[in-house]
Amino acid sequence: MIALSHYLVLGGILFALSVLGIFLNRKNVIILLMAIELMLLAVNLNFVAFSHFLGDTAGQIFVFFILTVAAAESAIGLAILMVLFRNMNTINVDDLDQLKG
Amino acid sequence: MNFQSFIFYFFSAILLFAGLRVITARNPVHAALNLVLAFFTAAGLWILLEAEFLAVTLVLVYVGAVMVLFLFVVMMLDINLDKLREGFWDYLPLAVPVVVLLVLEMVVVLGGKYFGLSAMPNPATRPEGYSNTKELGRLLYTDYVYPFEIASVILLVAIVAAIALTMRKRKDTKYTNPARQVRVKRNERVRLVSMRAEKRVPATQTDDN
Amino acid sequence: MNLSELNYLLPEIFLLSALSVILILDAMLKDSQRLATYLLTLLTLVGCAWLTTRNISAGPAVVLHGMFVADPMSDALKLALYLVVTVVLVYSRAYVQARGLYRGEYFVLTLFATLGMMVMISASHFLTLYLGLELLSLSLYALVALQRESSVATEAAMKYFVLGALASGMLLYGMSMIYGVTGSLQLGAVSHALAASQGMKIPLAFGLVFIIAGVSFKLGVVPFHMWIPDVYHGAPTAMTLFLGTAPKLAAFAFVMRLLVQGLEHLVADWQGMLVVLSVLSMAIGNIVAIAQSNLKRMLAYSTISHMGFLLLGVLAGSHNGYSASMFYVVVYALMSLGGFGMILFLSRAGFEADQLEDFRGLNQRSPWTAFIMLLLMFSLAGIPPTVGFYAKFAVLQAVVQSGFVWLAVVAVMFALIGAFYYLRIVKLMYFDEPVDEAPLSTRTDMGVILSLNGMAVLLLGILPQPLMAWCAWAIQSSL
Amino acid sequence: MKTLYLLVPVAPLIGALLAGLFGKFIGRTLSHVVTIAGVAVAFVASMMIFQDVNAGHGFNGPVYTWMTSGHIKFEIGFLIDPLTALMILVVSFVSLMVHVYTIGYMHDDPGYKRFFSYISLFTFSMLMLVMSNNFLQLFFGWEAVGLMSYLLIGFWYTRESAIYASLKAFLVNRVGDFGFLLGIGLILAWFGSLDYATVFAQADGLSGQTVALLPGHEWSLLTVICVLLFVGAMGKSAQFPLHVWLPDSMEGPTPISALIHAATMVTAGIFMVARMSPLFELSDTALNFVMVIGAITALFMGFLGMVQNDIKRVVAYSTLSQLGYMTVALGASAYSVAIFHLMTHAFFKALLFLAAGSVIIAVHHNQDIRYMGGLRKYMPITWITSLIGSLALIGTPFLSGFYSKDSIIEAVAFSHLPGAGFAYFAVTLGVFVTGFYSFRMYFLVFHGKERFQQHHGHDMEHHAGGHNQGGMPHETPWVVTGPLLALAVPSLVIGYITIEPLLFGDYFGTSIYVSDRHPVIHELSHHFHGAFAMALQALVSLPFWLAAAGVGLAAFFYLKRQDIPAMLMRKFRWLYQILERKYGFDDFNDWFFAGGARLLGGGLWKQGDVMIIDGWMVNGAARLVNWFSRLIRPFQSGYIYHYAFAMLIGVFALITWFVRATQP
Amino acid sequence: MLGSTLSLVIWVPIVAGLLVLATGSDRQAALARWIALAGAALGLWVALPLYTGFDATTAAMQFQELKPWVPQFNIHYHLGVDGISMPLILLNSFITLLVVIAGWEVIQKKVAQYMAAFLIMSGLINGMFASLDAILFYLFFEAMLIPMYLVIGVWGGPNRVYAALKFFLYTLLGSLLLLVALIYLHFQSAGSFEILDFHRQPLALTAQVLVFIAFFSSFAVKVPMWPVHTWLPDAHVEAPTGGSVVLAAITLKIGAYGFLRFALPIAPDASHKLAGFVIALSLIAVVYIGLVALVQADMKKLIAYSSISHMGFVTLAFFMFDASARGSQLAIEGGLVQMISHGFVSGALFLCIGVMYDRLHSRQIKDYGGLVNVMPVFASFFMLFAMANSGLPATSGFVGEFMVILGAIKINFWYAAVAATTLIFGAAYTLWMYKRVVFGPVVNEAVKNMADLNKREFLFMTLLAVCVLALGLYPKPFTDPMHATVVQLVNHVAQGKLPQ
Repeated sequence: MIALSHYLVLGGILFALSVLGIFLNRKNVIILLMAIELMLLAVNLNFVAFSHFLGDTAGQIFVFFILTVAAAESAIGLAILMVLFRNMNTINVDDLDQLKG
Repeated sequence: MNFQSFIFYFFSAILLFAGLRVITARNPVHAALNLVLAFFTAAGLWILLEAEFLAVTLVLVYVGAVMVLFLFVVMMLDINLDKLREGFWDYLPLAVPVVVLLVLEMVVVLGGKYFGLSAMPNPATRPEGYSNTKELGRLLYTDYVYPFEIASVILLVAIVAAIALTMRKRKDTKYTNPARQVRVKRNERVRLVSMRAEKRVPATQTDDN
Repeated sequence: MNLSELNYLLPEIFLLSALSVILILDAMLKDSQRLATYLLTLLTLVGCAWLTTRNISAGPAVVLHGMFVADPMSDALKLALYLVVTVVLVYSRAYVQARGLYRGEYFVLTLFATLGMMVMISASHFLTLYLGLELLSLSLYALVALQRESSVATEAAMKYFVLGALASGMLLYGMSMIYGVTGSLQLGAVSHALAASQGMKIPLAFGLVFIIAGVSFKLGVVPFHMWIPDVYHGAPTAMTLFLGTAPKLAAFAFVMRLLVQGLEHLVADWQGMLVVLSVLSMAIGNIVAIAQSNLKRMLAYSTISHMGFLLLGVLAGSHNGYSASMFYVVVYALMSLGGFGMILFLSRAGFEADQLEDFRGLNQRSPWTAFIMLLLMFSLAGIPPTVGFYAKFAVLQAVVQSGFVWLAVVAVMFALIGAFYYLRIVKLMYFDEPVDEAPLSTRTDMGVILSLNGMAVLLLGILPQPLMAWCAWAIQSSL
Repeated sequence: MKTLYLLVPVAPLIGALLAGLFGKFIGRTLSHVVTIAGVAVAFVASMMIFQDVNAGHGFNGPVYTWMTSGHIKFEIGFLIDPLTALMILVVSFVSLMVHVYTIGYMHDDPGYKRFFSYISLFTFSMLMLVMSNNFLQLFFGWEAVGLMSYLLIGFWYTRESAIYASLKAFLVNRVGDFGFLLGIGLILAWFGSLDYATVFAQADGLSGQTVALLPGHEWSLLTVICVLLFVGAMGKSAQFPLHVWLPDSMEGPTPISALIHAATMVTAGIFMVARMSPLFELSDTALNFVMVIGAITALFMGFLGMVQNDIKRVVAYSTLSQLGYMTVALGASAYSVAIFHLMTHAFFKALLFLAAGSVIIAVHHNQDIRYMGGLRKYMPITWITSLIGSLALIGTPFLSGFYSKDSIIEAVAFSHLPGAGFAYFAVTLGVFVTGFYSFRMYFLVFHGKERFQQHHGHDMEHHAGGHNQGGMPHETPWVVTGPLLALAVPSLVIGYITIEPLLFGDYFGTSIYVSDRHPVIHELSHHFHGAFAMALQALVSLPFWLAAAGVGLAAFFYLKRQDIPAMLMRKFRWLYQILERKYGFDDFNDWFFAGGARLLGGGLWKQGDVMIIDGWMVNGAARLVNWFSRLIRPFQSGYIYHYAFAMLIGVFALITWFVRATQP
Repeated sequence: MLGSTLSLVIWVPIVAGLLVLATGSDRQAALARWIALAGAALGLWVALPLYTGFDATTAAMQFQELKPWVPQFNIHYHLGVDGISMPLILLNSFITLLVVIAGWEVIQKKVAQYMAAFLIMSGLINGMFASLDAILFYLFFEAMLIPMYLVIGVWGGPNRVYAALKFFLYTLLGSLLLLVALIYLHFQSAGSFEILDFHRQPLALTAQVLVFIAFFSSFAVKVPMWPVHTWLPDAHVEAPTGGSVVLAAITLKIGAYGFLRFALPIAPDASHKLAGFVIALSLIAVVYIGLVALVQADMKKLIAYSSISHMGFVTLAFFMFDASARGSQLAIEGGLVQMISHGFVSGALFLCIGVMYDRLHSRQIKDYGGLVNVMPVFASFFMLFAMANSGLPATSGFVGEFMVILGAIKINFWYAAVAATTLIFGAAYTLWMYKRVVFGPVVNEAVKNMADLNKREFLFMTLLAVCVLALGLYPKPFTDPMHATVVQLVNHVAQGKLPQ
């Protein structure tokens, strides 16, 4: 049988993968945004799994809201991305280093 | 291995593979498509977890809307793909061990000891006629009406913000005003300017930002 | 659900309604009529304040199926919040006008953010906490990026967004773990479940780490602080002003709700974590601030160190400590308002007074302004008789009371390092000759409020009792 | 009666304050009038007190309570006993003479009023010192006379040599005071009081007390106290090796040299030891120390007098030597003899100094005896009085110096202390030396060729006032010669008159205490058969002939064969060098103490303060923070992925740490 | 008026300072000066009842005022003086008056701010001496740094920034630890911040030692003791004359006062235990600093070092415990007298240097010489103060040193012997400087053109001279009020806090 821990480990690996993606990705901001989506997916997986094993629907409700927020977040993220691209003509992560120190 | 297990491992494998591809794909379009794949497989897993409504929503909202938005933006931006993968491997030796260790820790914590079947047995099967969607709907509009309202506000913010950030009155768009064209006078069209030669142009103040 | 429960939500409802009106109204206004939007916004905040004061809670009231809590702490923080946002708007007006940001979206987004903070402050459920946080964050992302033609601002926004989303993800992951262990998302229920649960310490600690990470990001605590300098620096100063003040109040509430009300039984765990984060914050914040030449950036690092100090009160794990922290955060918001406000005050069209050098010889240009800034700087440094001293004092005594004498010693040592860079500003203002001889702006509304701001720092330093008692009462009767 | 006691010090003080603070308003004449009047009043009062004391009346009581602390009471008060009475008489008399003399000597000096103010103030301080009934006031006076000495030596403040000398005098005195203060401190610590009477009363009881100044070494408390007190006396009375300031102090105006550096202040040390006789008597070690130091001073400072060419310096070395004699007497427990010599010395040495001053005026402020000679024709009074002074100094029988000095020599002979042998040798040989240098000077100044023309105009710009026009030397005005005459009289006769009551009578009574273990005076009295007989006896004694030999040799060298000293000088160049350089004390002090202190100070400052404390610790800490700041600043690289990585690391570290630390 | 003397003493100067500040720009400098003078004079006037109404027979706090202030933390506005603090308040009020007079014409830029800074500082310092509540004390203790920081930084010399910063951070370093210690004591003594409660609070030895270290780090910096003294020469050299005067005359006393008020009575056993350490540092201060002072080329620096050396006496005095752990009353009183005397003398010397600096704009010894020729009156005053600085009897400088040495010798001969070297060093560096500056022929044209004291300068010089002589000739009125308090302190410290 598939236990809760299976789902959790899967979610954990997915989570780690997305963090790794944010870290390793040097060039494309869009991929950062996708990694974030991936991370939220991992979280959602956790919630759904818990919800199922706890027999409690609240977790699913939470996921529902996360999905909503994630959508709004993507919209704003992409909007910022557009503005960024207009300003700098690049979405290269490496070029986002005017602010440092 | 029963069918459920097979489904789980099958989807999990695809999910992880897709996830890996998302972060390693050279082309953002590939990444986006892999993400779509990931969402699909995740939706499959969710069905396995008896969250049908969410699984469907995931596909509809995410794959249907969000990922399309992503692709739309990817296409819209003129990105030089050649340079996008440079430097990817530079930090790999540093990052991978940390992440691997993190995963190991997660496995230890999340593994069978606390969340195995013995600790958390499979829940009892839902009664006949149980509708996940209905249940969610009921909760959403009763207990969770407040968050629901907030979520709507969040979406409103997203709309306002997206418009505020991206909408622009393009200055280079040319259009005519017939009314003015008709009423135009000579003086407005032609202006005679007398210029002295070799006059120094005063240095213009450069604007800060 | 009882409709009368909505009474508790009146300020939020009013704000949202007013916000919608403003949103629509503004779309119809010409640029020259924007003053109406501005005044309406201020009026909205005043209205909220009125509604809140009208209905101050005597004790915690959890309503809306455990989603919302109305307690003295939330009332107190909300009132502080209205005040701070109002002052932010007043301070920012000239600045945003001069930079083409004087648009309806600015006000609307500010109000959205305010609403988000109010939701956070009154949240008693993981979900409302999260949604409030996101409402705030999304508005802030947009606000930072609002100066569209500025590449630094958009860069700041992008960084803020990516890291903020990452932090949200971590927070959610943590919440999911807590949910998994306790089976509940409502803070009270979580607390009950934790009190009863045995043997799940490790998953809880595991989840707690992620929650701490999310909270720390919001506060700007090392090592989750790295967005702060860049975002503070890159954002238009008006946005920095907003970003650096009001959300701290909300973040404090966030910490209180999550850690103290929800996870109070894990105090032993998060106390240890907060000790580490707090010490690191004070160290990194104060030390790196020294090397800064940009005032906004310097204040950003100063924020980091202050948040480290703030955590000291929280980690004391006592009512005394919480009220000390609350006092600290209110005072910090006040000082920070003044600090960033001063940059705005000295800035003018085409000129950002955000370099330390811009403060050179201020005493000769305007003794009063310099004096106000002096008060603010000494307050930030925690030197009596300014209120900054009492903020530090309150926190330190709470820490000592909880037995962390060594931590208090470490904290004061870093405060000493911190004093150095605040003193440097005083030095620039008083000891040096001015380089910039341009006359200061004479906007009376801002001048008066800024003066009041500075005086408040002094007066509260001399008579801190009312505010302290207020904070203590708020905490005492909310927990 | 108390008013009278108070009058003695206060009258000069009032004079000093009037002349000093209001000199501008009251003018020159009135300035010297008030000061002289003040001192005159003091002198008259002193005489009355002297009479009174002779009649057996004494006084010991406070004037006011200076301060209290716990059980300790610090008071200002007077002790009037024979010793005090004698001292105030001597001090006020010499001071009065010097005041009068000053009118002439300082006639043209712009600092006229200031000078009067100073010397009156000095008189006040000195009187306070001798009249004190406790150690606190003693120390007050002690330091106050030191201050006045400092101010007066540096009176001509534009002269580099003068201000150097004054600083040197003060600092060397301070070295002595260092010991003195510690001595007083020990007294307070052990006796619980600073009052003489109280202390002396307990002295016997504490005679067996020892203190461990160094672990494991027990010293007799009284020895330590006495030696420390004597260190103070060494400074004030210019005893070897703290004598170095006195010759230099001759940079001050001559009246000062007479008053302070011959007659009164320098004898304060002698007075003090005599006053402390109840303590010193209990410590043979201390007495022996005193005697040896005195003997060294008496002999070796005399040697130096033989090669000096500055008229005042010759007298100064003679003073050193005579102070050595007094100290030897103290060491031999012959306190009364020391005081006796102190008194006679005050007269004849003041006389010699004032005469020297008179000569200096006459030769236009030149002080080099090589450029004098044959002055007796021009200034007969000065000549005669100088002769009297010199004869008294070398111990010519019947003259005052003879009685006191001879008594000292004999007293030493009776002493049984270990150092007595050396001391006897020193004081006896000293007689010869004294004879030689005194008359060397005398002959060079008053006899022989007139050499003063060779030295015309040289060295004159130093003096601010007149006397600039050359011309033949002539006798000085009456205000100068008057005091000379007035001092010449006691120089001649005072010894003869007073030896009997002072030494062998019971004049001093209880004010001087001599232990039965040191019966020097007692033995002396066995050999004393009247002043006249003593003088006659002396004609066949060794000291007399030694003195005569000294005079004779001086006459031979400086009147007949002037080539011999020059030849000797060439022959024994090394010896001459040693004497010329005063045994190298000044050089050593300059090099070792002054230079060493500055070197050490500079080193501590540069290395300690500037480099280690400021450079490494203070600025180093600041630099460290700064360095660290710059070091970690690049971590804020501006790259999102670094920031994300930091968060990841943070989470990872927290998990690793806390999850592992959590007990399931 | 009854019952609010101390409040008046604190607030009169502060309010006067604010009034002065309100006169604003330099166009109204004259007004600012007169208000400042009036304020300072009034400040001294209201302080006088402290002496005249002082009951010297009791060790209890007098002129007490007690009002709740921050009930949240049980902090009170609790004022009161005893024989230790009362003279210091008077000294401070007096010095403030002098500083106002001394800065009259000398300060030409930002007059109002200058005067206000001093008046406010004066009030704060008075408050600090009068506080019986630890936090109130701390508040005044630190608030005082602000005006001083500005005084050094705004009106100071070329290197003023470094000096001001060093001054501030150095002092802050110590005081922050003090704060932690006070909070710690607060919880030990059942939630009180009353200093007198702290005195009574039993403490274990370890706690005492830690508390003592905190106190020490705070007060040793202020005193300053070797090796945390290096801020002082810098601060002095750079500060304007008034700043130097207040620094030397008052702020240094705060450290010593802190030892008496906090370190000794609160941690008596730790004080015994660590006395050797403090004594060693004090003696190093006397000798080491004496030597360092000798080689200074800058007059202010020289006097600054001399201050350190003199303050070494004070700290030495406080830690003279005999075999039965009893402090020496004589030494402690000597230390107190030394504090007051040093207030007069160092203040006077800095004013002297200020007088010279105003004329020649140099503090280098080598730029002077032969001053006596052109400024005889000044030279006389300077001589008096120089002599007082070298500890000449009949001047105030002697009394304290004398008492301390006498007190010390009872405890250990060598302490006294080392301390007594100041007799030599003090005279050497002071008089050597005096010689080079004042004596000798006029060295250059600049010196030749220097004018003697004007009336204003004569006034403050005379005032100080009178004080110096009065304290030297008749210290009884100064010391009498101290006895009861000091005796009580000595007894308290001797008793200790550990269970026997």
